[in-house]
Amino acid sequence: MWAFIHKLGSPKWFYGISAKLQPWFWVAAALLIVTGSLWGLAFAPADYQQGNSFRIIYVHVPAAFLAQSIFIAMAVSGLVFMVWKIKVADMAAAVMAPLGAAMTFVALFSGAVWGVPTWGTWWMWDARLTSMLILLFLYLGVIALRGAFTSRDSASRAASVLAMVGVINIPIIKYSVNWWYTLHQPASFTLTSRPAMPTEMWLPLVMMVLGFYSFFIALTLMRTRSEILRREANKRWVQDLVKDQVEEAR
Amino acid sequence: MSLCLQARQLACERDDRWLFQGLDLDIRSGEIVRIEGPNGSGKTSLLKILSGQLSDYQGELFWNGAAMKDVREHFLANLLYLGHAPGIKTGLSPLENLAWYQALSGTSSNDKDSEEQCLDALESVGLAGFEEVPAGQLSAGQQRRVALARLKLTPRALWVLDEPFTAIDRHGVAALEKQLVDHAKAGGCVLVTTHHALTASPLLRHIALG
Amino acid sequence: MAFDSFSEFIAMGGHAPYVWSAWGVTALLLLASVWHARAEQRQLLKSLKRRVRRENSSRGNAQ
Amino acid sequence: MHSSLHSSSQQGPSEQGSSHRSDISQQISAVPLREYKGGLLIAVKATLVRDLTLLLRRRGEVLNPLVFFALVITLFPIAISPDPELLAVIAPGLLWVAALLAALLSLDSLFRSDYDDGSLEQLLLAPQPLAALSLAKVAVHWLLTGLPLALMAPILGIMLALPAGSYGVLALSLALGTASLSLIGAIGAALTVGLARGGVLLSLLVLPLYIPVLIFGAGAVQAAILGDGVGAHLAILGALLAASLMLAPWAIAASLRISING
Repeated sequence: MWAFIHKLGSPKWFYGISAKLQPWFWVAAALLIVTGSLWGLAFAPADYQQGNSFRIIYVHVPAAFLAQSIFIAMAVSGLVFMVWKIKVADMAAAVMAPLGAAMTFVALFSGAVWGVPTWGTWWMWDARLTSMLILLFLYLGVIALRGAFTSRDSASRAASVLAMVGVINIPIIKYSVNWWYTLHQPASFTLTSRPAMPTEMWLPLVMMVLGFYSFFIALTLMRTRSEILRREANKRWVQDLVKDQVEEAR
Repeated sequence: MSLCLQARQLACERDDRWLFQGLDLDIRSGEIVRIEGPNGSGKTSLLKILSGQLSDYQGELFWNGAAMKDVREHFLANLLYLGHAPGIKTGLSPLENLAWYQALSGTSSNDKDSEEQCLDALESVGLAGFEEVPAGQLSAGQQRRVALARLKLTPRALWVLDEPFTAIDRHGVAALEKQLVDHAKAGGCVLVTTHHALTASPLLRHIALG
Repeated sequence: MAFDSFSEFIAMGGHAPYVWSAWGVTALLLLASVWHARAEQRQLLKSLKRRVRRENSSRGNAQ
Repeated sequence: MHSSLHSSSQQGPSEQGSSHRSDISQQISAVPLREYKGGLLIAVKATLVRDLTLLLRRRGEVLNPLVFFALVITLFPIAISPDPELLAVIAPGLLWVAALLAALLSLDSLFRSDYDDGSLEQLLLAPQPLAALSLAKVAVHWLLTGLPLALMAPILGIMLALPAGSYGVLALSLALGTASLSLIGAIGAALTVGLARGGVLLSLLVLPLYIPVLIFGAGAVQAAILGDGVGAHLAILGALLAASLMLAPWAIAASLRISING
């Protein structure tokens, strides 16, 4: 177990294994997202209440899932980095944050746009949207904190601590916002909770969710590889690797 | 009962730059160890590692033969560290400043004895008569002396001093140097960085970085 | 197929602006992040290779 | 417990380099090593006394958040309307938001001066657990910021035509809530203390984490106005405080260690 963790922690090993894994996730992401999109946009039946505006669900829900999952992944990476001092975990956490913020923004934007035909307004202090907005601020905080330190080692630790504090707070925030919302808007219509969606409606949704997750993994692997090269540029193995590539090019 | 702080294959990397690597150290009772090196060679980082403040290092630290992480409390109870900044609150009087340090070392700040000890310590660094003056009204050198009064106030075996001679006048420097030698002679141990030339002594040892 | 013609598909039953803008922004952000990751990787490798070549040539001069 | 340390233990590295000192080692007697005696209560009490003394000598720092609180509350009737009925509706929220911002304002200085003059380093080197010592500092912050804000809020409530019957709940919810705010905020203050311009960043980090406290705090006052039971709100505020009390000190300690080496 211990040896495995440290092997996983070696940037060189990770660089090699991620090169093998990466294509599979890209293919899975492309297949799932393209099929899910076509199905969701063109073939799934329109909602009896909301009509075709319901098709926004196929981007809103996967983005919202990912927004929350990425924050958890970031906090777990931070924990792994702090406890076992595995630098790859921190590199992954660093590249996850902007994607998480982007996904939170997508969830917010699609939610707001969806609100126009549904509620007749661009913004509604709906529990789900409000939680998303707070999550966006949490992401921005982590990114800003990481950027504020001159020493990268300190930045990594500080961002890890903040991500862990944030992840403990996310369920509390969600719970309290839900509570607040039901208090002020009793029994109102929420965007995505609906009884018994027919199969041809939820199956593309599942595909989109899985596709978004594959995309997240693929992109994180790719950007972590870049981050490894950037941080380990002075290490022997990186220089040998680059030398080999230069030789091949001749 | 002698003390001994050991480091094995100590290495410190800050932002992909090795400050030092493969450092082996044995620091024992009766020694004054001076860490030397140019600016930015990691003197302060080494002192921070050896005083248990910085955990971001590779290698092993041993305190009296036991791994540092197992005996951290015992180590800290025998350590006195003075950093670049004197750690003196300008809003408090020298007496109040020392009382807080005394309480951190586990002695009550209320009883009469401990106040007496604080007064003695301040007198020994030439600050008699300044006990109740807000430290903000003292000069930089006087504030440094308040910090140095802790050397007498809380007897600790291991002193780790980062540039202790800063802002001290010539008379004070001589007294401090004598204090370091006396401490080593009494079986204590001093770890010091300084730009000031220390008088040669059989107890003095140099470690060069960078 | 939920639509009878392509123009109906584009119109989205009158909800076109909402559906297409939400999907558009999502697609844009996904593609932009891929593009950014690729550009980042290329630029990094380019600068690393340039460094290796420079070291090679300087070593060649010295010999 | 530590007695085994003094005999040369086998797990330590081999004895070397001692021969060159054998000539002087005969002259020196050994300085006694001290055992760690604990003394946590003494250290915590001394830290409380020290921080209270320091802040009470600089009264401006204690008064500024209170003046800020009053000022912000004055701005709202001017900006919105002097109509007492309208003000009464928004008063609970206004009072809570203004108090929260006032508490936030004073957070940046929580560790700043200790960081600047080097006493934070010394605090980290105390043999006592850092979490407990930083908790003492946070307690002083609440005592001189949160508690006065809570006591002052009812007076400002009168000016906002806050309905009768909710004044006690306002003060109580603020007293409970600001304690959580001090604890959570101290994490942010500890993370940003090493940064030259950490003030704005601090609010960005901390404000999202304040939202649950704000919801239940302002909710308690509103429930009191509506005549509903406030027990649930206050209980949740208490639960939030208990959770912060358990978790925040560790996060503060970890953050301080990061900042001191930044």
